[in-house]
Amino acid sequence: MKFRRSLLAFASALSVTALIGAAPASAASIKIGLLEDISGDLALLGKPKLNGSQLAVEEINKAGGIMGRQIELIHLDPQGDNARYQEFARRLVNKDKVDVLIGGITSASREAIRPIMNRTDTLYIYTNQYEGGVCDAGMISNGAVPEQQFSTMIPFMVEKFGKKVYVIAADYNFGQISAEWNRKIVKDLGGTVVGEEFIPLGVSQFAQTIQNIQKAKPDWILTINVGAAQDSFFEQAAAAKLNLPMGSSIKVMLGFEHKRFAPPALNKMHAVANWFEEIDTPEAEAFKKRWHAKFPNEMYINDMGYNAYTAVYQYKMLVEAAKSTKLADIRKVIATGKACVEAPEGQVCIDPKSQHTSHRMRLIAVDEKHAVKVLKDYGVIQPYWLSEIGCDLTKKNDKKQYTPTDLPKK
Amino acid sequence: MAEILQTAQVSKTFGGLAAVSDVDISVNEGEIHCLIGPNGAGKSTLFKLVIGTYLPSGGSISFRGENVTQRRPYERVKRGMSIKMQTPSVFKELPVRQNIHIALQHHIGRAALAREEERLLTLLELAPDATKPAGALSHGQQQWLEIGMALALKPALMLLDEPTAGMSPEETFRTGELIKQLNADGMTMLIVEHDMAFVRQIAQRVTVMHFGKVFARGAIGEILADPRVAEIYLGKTHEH
Amino acid sequence: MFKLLNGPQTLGNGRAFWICFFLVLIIALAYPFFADSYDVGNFAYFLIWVFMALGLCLMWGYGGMLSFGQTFFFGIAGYSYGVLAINLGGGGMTFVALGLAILLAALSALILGYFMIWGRVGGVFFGIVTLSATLVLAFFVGQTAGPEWRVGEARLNGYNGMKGMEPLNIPWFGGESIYFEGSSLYYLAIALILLVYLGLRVLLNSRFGNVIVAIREDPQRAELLGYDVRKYQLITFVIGSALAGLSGALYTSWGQFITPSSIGLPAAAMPIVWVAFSGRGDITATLIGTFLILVAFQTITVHSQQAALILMGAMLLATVMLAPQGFVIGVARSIGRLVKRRGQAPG
Amino acid sequence: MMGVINMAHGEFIMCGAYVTVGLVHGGLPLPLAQLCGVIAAGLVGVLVEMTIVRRFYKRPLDSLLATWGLSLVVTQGMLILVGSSLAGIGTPEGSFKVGEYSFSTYRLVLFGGAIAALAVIYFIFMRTRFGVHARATMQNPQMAQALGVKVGRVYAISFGIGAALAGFCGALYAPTMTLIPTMGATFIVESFVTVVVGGANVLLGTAPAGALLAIIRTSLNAWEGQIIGQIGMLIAVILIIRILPEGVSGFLTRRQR
Repeated sequence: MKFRRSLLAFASALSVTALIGAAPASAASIKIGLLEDISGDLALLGKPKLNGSQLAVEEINKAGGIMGRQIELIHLDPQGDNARYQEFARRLVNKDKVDVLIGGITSASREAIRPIMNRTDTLYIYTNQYEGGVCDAGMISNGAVPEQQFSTMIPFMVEKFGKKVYVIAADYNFGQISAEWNRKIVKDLGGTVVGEEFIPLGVSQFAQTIQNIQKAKPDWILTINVGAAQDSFFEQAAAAKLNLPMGSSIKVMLGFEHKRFAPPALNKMHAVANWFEEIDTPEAEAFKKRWHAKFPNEMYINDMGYNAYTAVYQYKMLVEAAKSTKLADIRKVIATGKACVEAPEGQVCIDPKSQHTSHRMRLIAVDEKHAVKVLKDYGVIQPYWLSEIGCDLTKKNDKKQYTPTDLPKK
Repeated sequence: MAEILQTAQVSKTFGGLAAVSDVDISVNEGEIHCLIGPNGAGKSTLFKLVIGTYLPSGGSISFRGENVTQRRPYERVKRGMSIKMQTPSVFKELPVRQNIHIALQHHIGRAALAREEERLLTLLELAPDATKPAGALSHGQQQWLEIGMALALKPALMLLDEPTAGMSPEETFRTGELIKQLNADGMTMLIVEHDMAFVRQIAQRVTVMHFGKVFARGAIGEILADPRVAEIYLGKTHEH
Repeated sequence: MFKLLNGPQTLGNGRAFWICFFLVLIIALAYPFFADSYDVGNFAYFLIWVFMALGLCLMWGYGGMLSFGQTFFFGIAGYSYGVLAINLGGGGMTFVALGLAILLAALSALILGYFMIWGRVGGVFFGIVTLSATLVLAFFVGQTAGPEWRVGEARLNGYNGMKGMEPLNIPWFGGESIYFEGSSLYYLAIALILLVYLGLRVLLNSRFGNVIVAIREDPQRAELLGYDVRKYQLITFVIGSALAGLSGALYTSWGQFITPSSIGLPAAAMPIVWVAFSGRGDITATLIGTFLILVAFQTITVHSQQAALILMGAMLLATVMLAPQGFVIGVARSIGRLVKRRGQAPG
Repeated sequence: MMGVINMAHGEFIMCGAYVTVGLVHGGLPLPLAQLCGVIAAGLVGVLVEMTIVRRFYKRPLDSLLATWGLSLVVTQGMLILVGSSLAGIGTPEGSFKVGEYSFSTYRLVLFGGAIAALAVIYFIFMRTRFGVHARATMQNPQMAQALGVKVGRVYAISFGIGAALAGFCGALYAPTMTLIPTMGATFIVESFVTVVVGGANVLLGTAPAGALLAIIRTSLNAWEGQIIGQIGMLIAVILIIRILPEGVSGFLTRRQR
């Protein structure tokens, strides 16, 4: 009986989505195309992103839309498959003729989308914190980047815990480039990387790694392991009483490991973030209340979901200032350097040279009961690295991704 | 008469067991040569050595004057051997006609192929069943089909391993007549057989194997008259 | 030559079949004139994958060799196309890159195939070895993120994928280039499909086709009819794998992008799913079925959000349980039966 | 073992783990919850055998498709019904030291669990009436049927035991891992490969093969890092297939003769 009812519900849900899909979009609406995984391995992270976008769209539409035009959100689920990202990016741009494309989780999905967007004049907004370095005029990045996260956290860790660091990183571009950043910063501080271990995605057994760490005797560990399988490291390390301080650019505010694991697995974890649910400013509190009212089952509002929310407001600001949805007009607004919005974390602005976003960064630490404390407030930090190495999108569109060991040719 | 096939001290051991040891046989062009002997005498093993699915542990095999000891089976077939295995092995899921076709296409051009196909199907009395999958034929028919496939290769020497196994007496007799007819048209044949009545029907020369060795050889009359042969067959050959 | 288009190895030999065939072809050729340009490009994209399925159908359905490694050759050709197109420069050289990429895929098939077939690897193990090969390649490419992994100008770029190659294009009069995207890619794909499909029909109904089905049925018997089984198996494997290579190179050209996830596990299982769903016994069924399943999966994913994977799974389950020879062959057989019954009714 | 390639095996692991964690959240003590997890996985296994797998004996490739379809349905179904992740339950306390390394006590439990499972399997298949029936059925179903063995039931129970083992694995690992619906997939390559290398016999094949591969992999991990470990393992598989076509069990049984 119950089964049947859920089948019915399922069928009606199907027909509703079909109806929505078929409903003619009013000529006046602004179409936002959204690509977020809500199936597959990354559904855990994709769902809050979808929720964030939906919340922002609902709020803006209630308040009268963008320049009086309602927003129509078209979401497709690429199921974590890069080929699907490409298919759907094309579909959204060419068939649904969206005005802006938002989304993508992994760097690979972003790189899958970029070549397609480069052949159109539609804006693309990437809403994750990532390894940094993309210099592309067609893309805005609104997540935090290494100069906002590593250049703040690593000096703190070195000063507080010591100069010997051990790195465990996911063995793909994000982990490897993040490790490059760490190497450079630690070296500048006079510290040493006593061990670096790259772990293939999907690995979930860490006995050997834990022994290696014990042998190397580091002062602290940089954990940039990725994905649910690799997160098993924390419980296994806690069970082996490793008990070392840890730092990361993705733990706590992104993966909310302190909510998913039983204490004290995440004890002594440190991270620098533009958003985490424990921020308690009035703006943040109001935002959290709205979110939980709409999505009461959400375990944690992570920074990705928050960024996805903010991205829609940033887009609204850009279109209203440009009085146009055309990429060229929007880029004129960005070039003024005054493309700012008041977000729940505080004011965020888009940097004209790199089209990345400034953030107010805070250093947080997790205690043995998994409570999160703010240890330090860095204030607003600009995304300065790309412009330092010579990326200037106001003059030249490189369409490339740079890393500390792969700099633009002078 | 020219020898078409000759084995010289061919042996095959499995583990420590000698299945065939130091066997010399020769087959003359144009004859029907029967290989007989009790179960386990090594007849089928010898056949596999001749066609090449086993490589001998010692000795050599020559065919049409060429040493083929180390040749792979398909190379021996290309040089003019063909075989019908002990248990019928036809392409069970393919139609009867295609079975013949696959064997024929080897050396016959497209133009003549259809005619030859019909001729063989008629000869083998399989024409009415030509579109059936080979696996649907009766056991006896499958044997005939396999003989037909071996024949389709236009071989210089046909090796038939128990061509009448599982056949009714009537089918066995007709198979014997078919073999005699083919021989009359010039085909050389080496045949392993149990059924002594059948051997008597067709054989010209006979080699008897026992415990992996050649036990006796000679014209069919001599062999049948040899009391030692009768002995190893435990009286089986004493017909009246 | 044309006689060989029909024969025992392919379904659909009657006049009715060829009339349908030409009708479908005409509709396909006319399609871009009345369809949305996006849909045309999307169809072209589906067609790109069909080559890989046809190759697998040849190896598995006809030759009895289940290769789990179509993505291995897909990846080799896909990455080769990228590396070559970047290094040779764009323009007409992209077609040289396409040709060389397929050649490289065929060459690696020759080596891997030689190793397996001469090593008497058969049955399930054939699948396992090819699967291992494709996984090894995926792991290997996945860890090439560093700048040291470059071939000439082309960076492999690890898990994030290689990009920056030009799509297939030829210089045209007046300095303009024709880029194979959208409808021009569609026509290129249709032309290639036509070529490959008819070519495979001829191949399968020829001497060669007879031999490979014979080998599938009973390799020993085939050898005893005088065929060098290993050689025929190797040729089949190389042709099938080269077709996967064609898919790979076209895919890279289509998206100007390729990642190791096109080589790794879920991707490696897809061709098998398509071919098994369609009916591995026949190339026409594989052609139609693969196209249909690609369209269906995409449509489901677009319209049903989170339920998509459930629907796809249920579809697979239902197919294997209700139509064991494959969906398309099952449907074709029942149509055939229906037509026959009609034909007999008056008589 | 039964001519079926089960792509949904990982989902039994997930089943065991989810039931365990769910019950611990519901207030049950861990060992009891683990037992329930094993039983649940076993029962689901029997159910799956009777409704789906039963039709696919001797059609291994179709079984691959069917179970893959099943795995998609189950994984995504769990995602929708239960959500994208379950909160963890923490690894039981306790650790011990060997030289300068400290290990979690729970690892010993894992090790002991694996040995115990092998012992139970050995007992069931070698010492019970059911075991005799099962082995007879695997070797020659027609003959077993003729001798009065209820072949269908034997298959269902054997499959259920396989599923229960997977569930056991999930239940044991549950406290040390993040639970997500796709967790089964992380095991699939390894278990697939282990079975292939091992050959048809669980005790003589799979266990030594598992040990062999684990040794190859761990030593390569320690030596050159995880990626080489993974590649090395796959290359070892290719070589083993080349050298021992019947798998490790074929090799060992030949030795015995």
